[in-house]
Amino acid sequence: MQLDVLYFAWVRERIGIAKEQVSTDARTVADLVKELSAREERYQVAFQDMTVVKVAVDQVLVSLETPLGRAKEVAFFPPMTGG
Amino acid sequence: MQLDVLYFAWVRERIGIAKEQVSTDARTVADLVKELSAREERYQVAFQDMTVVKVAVDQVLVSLETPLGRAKEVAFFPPMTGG
Amino acid sequence: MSISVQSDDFDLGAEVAALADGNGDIGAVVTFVGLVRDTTGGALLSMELEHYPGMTEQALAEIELAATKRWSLSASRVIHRYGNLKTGEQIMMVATASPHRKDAFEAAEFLMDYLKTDAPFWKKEHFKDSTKWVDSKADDDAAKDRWS
Amino acid sequence: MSISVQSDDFDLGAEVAALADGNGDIGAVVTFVGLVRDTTGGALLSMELEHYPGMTEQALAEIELAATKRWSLSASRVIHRYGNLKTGEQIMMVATASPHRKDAFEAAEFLMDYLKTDAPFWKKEHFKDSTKWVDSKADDDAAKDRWS
Repeated sequence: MQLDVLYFAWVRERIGIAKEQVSTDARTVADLVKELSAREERYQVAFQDMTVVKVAVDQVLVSLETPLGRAKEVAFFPPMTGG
Repeated sequence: MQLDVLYFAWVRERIGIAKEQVSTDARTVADLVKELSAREERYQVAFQDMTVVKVAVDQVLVSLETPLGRAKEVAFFPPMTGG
Repeated sequence: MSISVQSDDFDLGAEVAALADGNGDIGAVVTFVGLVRDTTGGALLSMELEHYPGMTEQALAEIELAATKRWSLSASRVIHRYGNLKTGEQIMMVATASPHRKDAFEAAEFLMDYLKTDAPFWKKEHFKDSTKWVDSKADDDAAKDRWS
Repeated sequence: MSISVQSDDFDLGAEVAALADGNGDIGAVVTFVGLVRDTTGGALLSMELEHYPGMTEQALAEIELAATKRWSLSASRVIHRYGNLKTGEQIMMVATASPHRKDAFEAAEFLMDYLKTDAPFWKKEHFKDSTKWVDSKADDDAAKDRWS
């Protein structure tokens, strides 16, 4: 499966890029996080405490256990601070 | 005692004037209401239901039982509808 | 803290800008604007606003002071108009500025609840061949009572 | 119902006027304006607002729709800026218009509480020789939870 993976705010800064294409067989968001973290240290640093990382699949907030299904876009970011 | 007595909104319309000078020995607001009501019917009409008439003595909201003391200005009006 | 009772209209944006100007500690401004509402669906010709000069300013100042004591407010503003207004015209505004949104929201609601019951304004609706003094609402007393 | 995500500033007075225009049934408009706040007493150079284009608009539209279902709203407006802003600049606004003030107040608070936790915006403070991502607040989750 081909995914667009997006990073925002300090997640983006730690990983060093805003967007990348990822080929993966990850079943859930948690699987994808594990896979990326195993890849390079910068991912491991960004994802070390997933209680402060939020996830959106196809622009909808989801939990780590959410299956990726036919997702096209996954985004990781800190809790929001707008307003 | 010389008092400026003011009327607002439908109290003013029923009594027919916005302001008058009243010479009175009334001890409380209630006494003044009784005195005015005895004077002419238009006062009696305006004051017939004192649960819907509010009173201010020297521009401060008070109850009917409030002594007039050294008051200079007494005002009668309906419940407020500003805002 | 600032109060105006006036017949002229006001510019909400300019009032809020003036409130926040030069105070870097303000993070939140809440405003309420009251507009002339036509509940008859088109029959209202105008709304007449009467007030009690002198007492009005004093009552508003007391309400504003009470809000300032209760919440962390950096600034506040109350403007209330009198005279003849048309449907859709601005009747009044309150604005509250605070470091935090909770204070700004609560203080604005408090100002409105007290203004409704304690500030000596009266509204009269003018129709083609009749007039009607707007009734006060039991709701308004209930809204005020929640703060005590 | 209308949403804008933009780098440009906005004119609060004009937005409120447009919201109420031509609708004689609106008696109350509540607005919230968020401003760039300098909590350091002068050291803040600028506040950078980042967002997630696409998701932002979708999230704001959902929040606005939820408010519309829950309260009697005649109109509402949400504007949120992104980019680099200076101390005192307007970051965002919500406005709610209703026949009644209670609906307008509650809906505005609801919009703000959900916007804080569900709309993908992030703030970064820039100082002379450092930067800091603004932390989210546990308070904000609590504020949102009171509506459920």
